Amino acid sequence: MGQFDFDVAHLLAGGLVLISLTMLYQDRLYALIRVFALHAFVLALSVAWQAAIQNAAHLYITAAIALVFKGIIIPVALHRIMVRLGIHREIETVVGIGPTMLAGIGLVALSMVVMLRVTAEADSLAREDLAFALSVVLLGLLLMVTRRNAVSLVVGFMSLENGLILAATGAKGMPLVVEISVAFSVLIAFIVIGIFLFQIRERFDTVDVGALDRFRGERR
Amino acid sequence: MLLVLLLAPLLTGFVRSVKARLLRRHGPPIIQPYRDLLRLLRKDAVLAHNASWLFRVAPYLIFAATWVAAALIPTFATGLMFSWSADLIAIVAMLGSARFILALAGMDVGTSFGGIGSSREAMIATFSEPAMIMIVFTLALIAGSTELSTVASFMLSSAVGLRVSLGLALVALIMVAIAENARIPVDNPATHLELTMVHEAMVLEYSGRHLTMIELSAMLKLLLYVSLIACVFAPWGLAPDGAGPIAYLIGIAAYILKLAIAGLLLALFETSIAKMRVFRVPDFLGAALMLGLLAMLLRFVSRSL
Amino acid sequence: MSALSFNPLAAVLLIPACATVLLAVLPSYRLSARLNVLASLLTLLSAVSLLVDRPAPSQFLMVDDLNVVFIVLSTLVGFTTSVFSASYIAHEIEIGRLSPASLRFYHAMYQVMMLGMNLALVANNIGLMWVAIEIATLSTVLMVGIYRTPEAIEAAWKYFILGSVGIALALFGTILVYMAARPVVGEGLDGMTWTLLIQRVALFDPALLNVAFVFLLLGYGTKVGLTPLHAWLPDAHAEGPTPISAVLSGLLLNVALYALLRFKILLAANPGAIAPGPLLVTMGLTSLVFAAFMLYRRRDIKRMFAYSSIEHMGIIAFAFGMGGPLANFAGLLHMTMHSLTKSAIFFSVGHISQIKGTQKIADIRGLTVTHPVLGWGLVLGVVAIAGMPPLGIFTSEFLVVSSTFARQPLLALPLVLGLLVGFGALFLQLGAVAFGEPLGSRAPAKASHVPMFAHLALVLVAGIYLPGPLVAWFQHVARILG
Amino acid sequence: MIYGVACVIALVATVAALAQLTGERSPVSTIVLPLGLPWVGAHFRLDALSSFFLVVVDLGAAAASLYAIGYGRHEGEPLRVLPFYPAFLAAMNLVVLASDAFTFLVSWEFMSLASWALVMVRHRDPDNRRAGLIYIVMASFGALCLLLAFGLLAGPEGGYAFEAIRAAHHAGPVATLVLALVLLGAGSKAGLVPLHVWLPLAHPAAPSHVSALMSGVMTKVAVYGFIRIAFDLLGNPTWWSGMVVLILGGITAVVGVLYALMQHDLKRLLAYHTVENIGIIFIGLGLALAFQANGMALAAALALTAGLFHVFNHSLFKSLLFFGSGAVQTATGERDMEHLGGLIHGMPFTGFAFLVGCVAISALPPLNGFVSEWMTFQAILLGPDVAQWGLKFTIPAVGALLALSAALAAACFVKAFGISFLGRPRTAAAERATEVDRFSLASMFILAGLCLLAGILPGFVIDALAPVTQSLVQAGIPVQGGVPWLSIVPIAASRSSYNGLLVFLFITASAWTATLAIHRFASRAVRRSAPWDCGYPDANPITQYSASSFAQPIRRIYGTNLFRARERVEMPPPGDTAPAHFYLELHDLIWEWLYLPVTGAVCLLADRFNHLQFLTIRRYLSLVFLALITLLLALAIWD
Repeated sequence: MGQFDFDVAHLLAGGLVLISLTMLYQDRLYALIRVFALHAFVLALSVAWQAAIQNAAHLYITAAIALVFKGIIIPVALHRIMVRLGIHREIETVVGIGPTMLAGIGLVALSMVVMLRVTAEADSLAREDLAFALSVVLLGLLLMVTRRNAVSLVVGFMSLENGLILAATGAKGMPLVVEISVAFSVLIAFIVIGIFLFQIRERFDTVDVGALDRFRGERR
Repeated sequence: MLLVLLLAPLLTGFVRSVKARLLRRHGPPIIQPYRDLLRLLRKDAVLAHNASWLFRVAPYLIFAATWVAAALIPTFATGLMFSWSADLIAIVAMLGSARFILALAGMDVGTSFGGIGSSREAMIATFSEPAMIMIVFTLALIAGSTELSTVASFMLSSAVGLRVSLGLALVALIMVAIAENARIPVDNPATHLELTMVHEAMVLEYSGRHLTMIELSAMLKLLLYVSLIACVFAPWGLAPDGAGPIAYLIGIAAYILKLAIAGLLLALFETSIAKMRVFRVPDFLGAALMLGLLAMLLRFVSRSL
Repeated sequence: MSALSFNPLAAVLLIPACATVLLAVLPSYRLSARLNVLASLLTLLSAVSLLVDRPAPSQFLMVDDLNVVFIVLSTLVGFTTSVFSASYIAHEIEIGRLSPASLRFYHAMYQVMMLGMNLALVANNIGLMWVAIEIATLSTVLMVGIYRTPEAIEAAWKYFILGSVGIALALFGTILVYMAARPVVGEGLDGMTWTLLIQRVALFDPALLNVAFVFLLLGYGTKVGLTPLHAWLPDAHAEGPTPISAVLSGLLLNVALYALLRFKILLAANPGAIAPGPLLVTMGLTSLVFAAFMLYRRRDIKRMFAYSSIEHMGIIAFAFGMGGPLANFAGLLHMTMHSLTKSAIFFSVGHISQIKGTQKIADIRGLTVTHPVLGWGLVLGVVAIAGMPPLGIFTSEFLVVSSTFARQPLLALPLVLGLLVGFGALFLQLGAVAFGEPLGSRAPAKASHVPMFAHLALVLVAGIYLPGPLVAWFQHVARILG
Repeated sequence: MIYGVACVIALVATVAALAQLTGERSPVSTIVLPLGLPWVGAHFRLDALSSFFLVVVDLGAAAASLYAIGYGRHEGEPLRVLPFYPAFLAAMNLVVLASDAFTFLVSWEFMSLASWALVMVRHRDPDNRRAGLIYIVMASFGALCLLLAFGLLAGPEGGYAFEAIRAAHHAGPVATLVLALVLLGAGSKAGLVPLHVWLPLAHPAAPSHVSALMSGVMTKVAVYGFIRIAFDLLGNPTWWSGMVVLILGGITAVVGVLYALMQHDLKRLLAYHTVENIGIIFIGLGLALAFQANGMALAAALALTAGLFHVFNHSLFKSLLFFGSGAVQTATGERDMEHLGGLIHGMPFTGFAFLVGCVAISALPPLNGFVSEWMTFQAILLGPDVAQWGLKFTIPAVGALLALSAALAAACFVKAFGISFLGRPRTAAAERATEVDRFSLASMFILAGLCLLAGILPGFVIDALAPVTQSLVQAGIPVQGGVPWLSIVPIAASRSSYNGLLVFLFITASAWTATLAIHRFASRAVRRSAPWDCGYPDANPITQYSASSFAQPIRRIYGTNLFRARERVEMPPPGDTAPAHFYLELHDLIWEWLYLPVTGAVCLLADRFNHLQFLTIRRYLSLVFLALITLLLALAIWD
């Protein structure tokens, strides 16, 4: 693998981390979705690049899924849901943007520390790629736990999943990648449908315990 | 055995008469208790309507237990024939049996007096019995035996010097004896004032021949304690095992003398002190218990005290 | 099938697959309930035949000593649950809580779930295993939400979200394992084939394996229900149909645990990697103690037993974490016993809550008076789950506690504390439910008692007498587990 | 029917065990069944100790079954008793026979479980349910302690068979820990203070024949567990272990009897007395440990014999007393002594048997309770020969406690018998009481007869115990069979001896003599009249001395601190006709200081943790996230 191949892959993976951080920074749902579309787009590019340098044609399918499904369909669907449900555009963050960003940077550092310990036996692309993928996964999780509403939950989950795809494609010769990405797409579709069908927005995400009791059948 | 039976009322009579003399009264003759007992024997027994069989059996059992216990204490000679059949602990326990039955009998009719007497008796017993056991332990540790004959002969021997623990045990034993025999200051054998009675309250319902038995056992008990003290702490004159008739005669004389002295002292003590409240009794007996315990502890940790 | 030579391994997978299709098509719920039972029975039979005739491992599928235990156990519980489910569902139809259409869906999903679990167990490929567990999870999610009540949907949703995150983490761990294996085993499917991995694992990069294990522990641990990843479990148990609660506790948790064990073996065989034991021990103890305390304040009877499942999963994880022949043996035994007992309890609880029309503990009283058979069945089940002899769980707890105390006295203290606290809670609630002045409906139970008592009888027998071959086999597996 | 069969089986087992204990055959027989833990098997072993306890267990079981043939007819829900009763009996037998840790614990726990089911028979009463809960939790606590002890004894390799444990050498901290755990485990089952709390709740809750078994027999099985582990398996006791056991025993004896004095529930009073007697037994065992540590084999044998003899005795009279209380309950439907009284008229035979039991348990000669206590005293008197100062102080102090508890026990049984059987009936039910069926009576009289026999012929029992002490402390006290007049001589004739037979004969003879003499010479007339009433006739039996008024002096003296007893009297002003009130406040300090904090802590933690049930999905995800970060951080820092 040439130095150039490595650089491009590196750049794209790094870009994904950056976009993940940007998503953390967003405080409006529309903007969040747009940034997410960008995230998916960069992922598609990255996967396609991997397909090219690994000569693995099936990875192009994954790239296409990422581009079409996550880059276009889901954002549009989410947009519709927001309009339909009238979710306020502001995102209720649990902690402020600043601390979240700091935490995000900390997570990136953590994933670097954890991954770079891996002996150089694994080729450097895999190493760095994994470090970035781990960062994306962790940032996705962070996004999920710091936002209160269902749409950002989905977005967080998808960015987490993007990290997984990044890792999977970076692992050379990994089988079943396409199947996995399809499976995940189904999963996400389920979530979106769930939100849509059951009108889940903030209903279960309230700190009013009394309201929760009604649903859990557990009287205090 | 018969000796103690005959002597017991005499001792009681003696104490009563000495007490009367000390109070400058004329007092009954010494043999008055015999007359009382005989008179009681002749009278009908009056039973409460709801007295049970236990009530009627109890006097005999109490008498028997006390009698056997008294008979097991060497009076004028060591080496009684059956002294090995029960040691000091067993004697104490036999008195306990007698008290147990007496207390039950007191409750049988279901009057408040009986209950009050039994309840107080039981309370007193919870102190006097352990104290007694402690004293027994002290003696047993000194003499190396709980057999009374052995203890007595050991006391006779020259191996015993003056010992702190013995002194403590003696004081404790006297205190217990006073309490057990319902003497002043714990109880007043002559009173019939309900609120202060202990022993008399229990036997309030008895009459006739039953009362004879009860009175007789009370007298026996007094004799028992006096002989016990005499035998352990003043064993002089006790005839050794298998000695000749002269030794026995000396023994008997010494014994009667000892009884007389004890009776005198008891009467003196009783006239010079007032009865205490029932709830002071635990303090009194608690002191006895502590003395006994102290005596035993001293023996445990050191062989010379 | 008959034309070909009979292949039990394929049968274990194909029977549920075919049954799914059939059940999805058949409209009559009576017929489909029977078919469900039949399919489960056939699966069980072919699983049992695996004991005798074991096919050689292929690239995707394999049967070894470890998973054959799990397969037989899960098909057995699957079969008995389907019997129970037939009578349970009949009642649900009667009172109109379920429509025939959703029932068709239910039966189909039941077989999908069986397929997923069996596939996960026999998979020789860690990727395939992941996919299979995913299938099993998704099908149970759908069944948990089948009542369409807000509570049920909320439970399903929570299960779904937490499950998905768990799945994602597990996948990341799987990818990392592949990355670690690739330089040694080679690219492609080989890098995920279990039989090849375990042969060469000593050469893998330990640091990568460590990270992988963390992700796998959290990922599959979510499915196992280890604290603090347990949140979905109580609600999913409480709100779904009771047969599903039974299979969740009796099977799905085991399957996830099986996955964890596979990776634990992998890690244990690599000298440079961290010992996975302490992690399992920590999480096991946390789950045990936490769930034990949670048992006290439960108002819903099914949720309470769900917490009890967490507690027992904690014990099992602890046992496997301790390692050593005794503790591993105990862990395996405990897992088996727990599956049988807990599903028996759910069978009983299912009928009880149907009769009483409520799952609230406060509304159920004096069961042994009104419904002696069900009530005493429940008592027996709780006695068993609390670890009283002569039932099987006592044996395993005996081994776990005594072997732990001899090796690590300090670890035994929280273990014993948790056991005792949980014990107290179980008997506290049992005393209220099974005894006292009866409350609620006294209608006679139209229940199938056979599955419950069959399970309890097995547990009882195991508590007194463990057959020699079984023991030898468990011991062998315990040695594999290291 | 079931009871009849159980009775016959238990009798056969008794005879067999007795034969094994006294017979000429080889003293130990072993059998290994392929049950239980597969690589260990279920070991069963019948040695002298097991045989002795088998006799105790099966004798009690036979008596209880005989009693239950009659008593069981009054059972409201027999199906809740019948299945568990034989299981309970079987479990107790198995505990005594088991010879590996697993079988032992299985039987032990099964015993708890079966008895729990029996406690729950009267489940409609919330108090009984609470009793059952406390019982089973304490039982489980005890079993877990024993489990830990066995874990230590067996070692990491899992040598669970008792042979293997005996063969291994245990010393130092392991032995210490094992002993502490055994004390907790067996002690909680036996009812050592402060682990006794379940006992007075659970024993009375069960049907009376089961209460008798639980009190009279099951606690003995716990004592067996202690002896088996502390003497047999562990061996080589240290002197302070003896001291700890002694102190616990002494405290248990006194506290148990004081609690008993405060009760007015007949069965609960009996249950607290079990606590006291367990204390006495443990005093004997503690002495044996202390003497053994000092190499005084003969003294150890004496102390152990005393303890074991008391085990036997207590099983007899406690069963008898529980049967009596069961008969009272059958006849009147009451357990509360304040509602009884005068039963001796309606139930003379029960009254007599109960009286024998009372005398026996109060350690009064010539019955059996006295003999074993006497032997304990004799053992205490050997105390000055021990070397350690701690023991030198402890032994006499415990002796004082023992004496105190004996005296208190006598007071307590005066109260128990006097209030329930004597006096005038306090309620209509007590007045109507009639004698119970003949099976129950037969059972009670057999036990009463055995109490008397064991009291007047103790030598035979002691000789039967010789092989037990021989095997445990390698010494036996001299053979008593050859001593003239059947008296017992523990150490030497000059030191101490006791002859129950002669004492009995003497007392009987003198009582007869007195009776004959009196009846010959004195007036034999009997007149019935009203009791002396001070001139205030009261027809109301409520004005009698009641159970709590009987205990009042003792309560004032001992209870002011131990129970924080407070009395308050409210007298209406003169002229007011309102009734006066008497308030009594008793606190169970052990419960309040030891158990309430524990339950409070559990509740508090349960409440705290319970918040976790009501979190949102996001928060649950945060938990997952935090766990992940923690693990990754740990990974990053590790290495």
